[in-house]
Amino acid sequence: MPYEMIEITHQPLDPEQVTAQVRRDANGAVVTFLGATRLYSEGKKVVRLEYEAYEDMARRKLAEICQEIRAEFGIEDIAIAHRIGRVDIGQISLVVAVASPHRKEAFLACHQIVDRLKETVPIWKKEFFEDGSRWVACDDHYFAPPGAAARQQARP
Amino acid sequence: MPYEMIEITHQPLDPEQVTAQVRRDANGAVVTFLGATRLYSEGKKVVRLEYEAYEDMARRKLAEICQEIRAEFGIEDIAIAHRIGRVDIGQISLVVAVASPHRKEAFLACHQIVDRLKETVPIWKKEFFEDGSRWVACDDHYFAPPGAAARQQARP
Amino acid sequence: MQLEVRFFALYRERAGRSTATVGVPDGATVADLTSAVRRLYPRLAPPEVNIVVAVNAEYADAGTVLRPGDEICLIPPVSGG
Amino acid sequence: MQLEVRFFALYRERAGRSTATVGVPDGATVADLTSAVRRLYPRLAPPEVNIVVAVNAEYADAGTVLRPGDEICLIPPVSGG
Repeated sequence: MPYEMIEITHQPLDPEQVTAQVRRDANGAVVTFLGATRLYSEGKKVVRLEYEAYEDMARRKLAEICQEIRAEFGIEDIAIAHRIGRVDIGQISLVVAVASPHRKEAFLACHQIVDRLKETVPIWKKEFFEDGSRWVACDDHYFAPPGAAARQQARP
Repeated sequence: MPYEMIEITHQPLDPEQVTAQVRRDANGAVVTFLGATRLYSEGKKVVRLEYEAYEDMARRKLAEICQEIRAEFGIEDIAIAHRIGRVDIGQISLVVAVASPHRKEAFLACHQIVDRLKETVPIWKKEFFEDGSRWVACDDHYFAPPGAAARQQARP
Repeated sequence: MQLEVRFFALYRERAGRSTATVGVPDGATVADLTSAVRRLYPRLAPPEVNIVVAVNAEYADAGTVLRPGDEICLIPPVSGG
Repeated sequence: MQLEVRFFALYRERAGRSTATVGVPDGATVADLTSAVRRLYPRLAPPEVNIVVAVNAEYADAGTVLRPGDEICLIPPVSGG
């Protein structure tokens, strides 16, 4: 029986507990990814992050990713925990643990889960700097509201 | 300053403690590999493992691997712990933790460290079955002692 | 028909609210809805930005026909992890 | 000269011991040493198996010249992890 855990929570994450979910005697390899809040983002000092999720859909998209990954890599056991709300510097926002009889599949599958999560799962990260904030991936120029865009386009 | 931990020990490994070594505010991504004793090896039920190391050389080869990986992937923080002696089923024999500002390098570097460790580091694993034992990688046919080899070659 | 629309993250801040009730003709599509939302909240996104919409917790394309009671969410570019 | 040789894992079991003192001519190479060890312990490995040797904790090729006091270890195929 494949094991799957998908958790979206306001609580601090416990990587050991997430990893423990996928450890079974048949699994020789466990690969765990921890995503943590970095002190610098594109050269600017970050003071904290805030994550927001469309939780129902995020769980659904994560379950889809798990299903795809199982089919592609022949692995079974996956545990994913994403923290939302305020996350301070150095704290963990994401834990993905994948276990497999052999290591290659565990590495590739874990990497792919994180990549796909960042592409399709409706969770948003806001970086707070000492002098402002921004929603990551909402590039400022592209996403500037109409008035601001018009002002930028008017530049020589 | 890059951080490096290389540990070869008879004690049970604590993955959380190994991973904690590489977590720093500049590192957004930490990838941890756990190698555990599997219940089955090529279809045979394993009851336990025993690891043996040429410890001085193993530490030296692991330090070389760390140096190569740093140069190739531009990552800094690596922690490696290998358990030796008796390791029961489901217990952890290897922990490799790599941290990096970005995830891609952390995944590739951790995978490469494990691959290279298995190729060049003088550590040996013996599998114990209900009815015998074998040194892994010392393929029976190839490595049969001279008398046995002669008998095998004599087969039609 | 009146549809309840949820805003997340950047869109929530730009709209100044988490939900809004938006009136569209019966048989309206996702494209019709985003046009109506843009008229109500012109600061939401510049015209060249495609506003992604989820209907009943699945990404929906512009031609998807909406029905009363659908759970409709506006999804800015995601950045989980 | 007399050289102290260490056996690990499969070789330790095949030799029935962890270390042995092996006599070789002065100026002997790694290849000379492995030949001498094979004569002492014929069950160590079949002739077609290349016995890998580490000298002073580094892999050494067959032509490496040995000196008294070198730390010499016979390294069966590794299987850590």
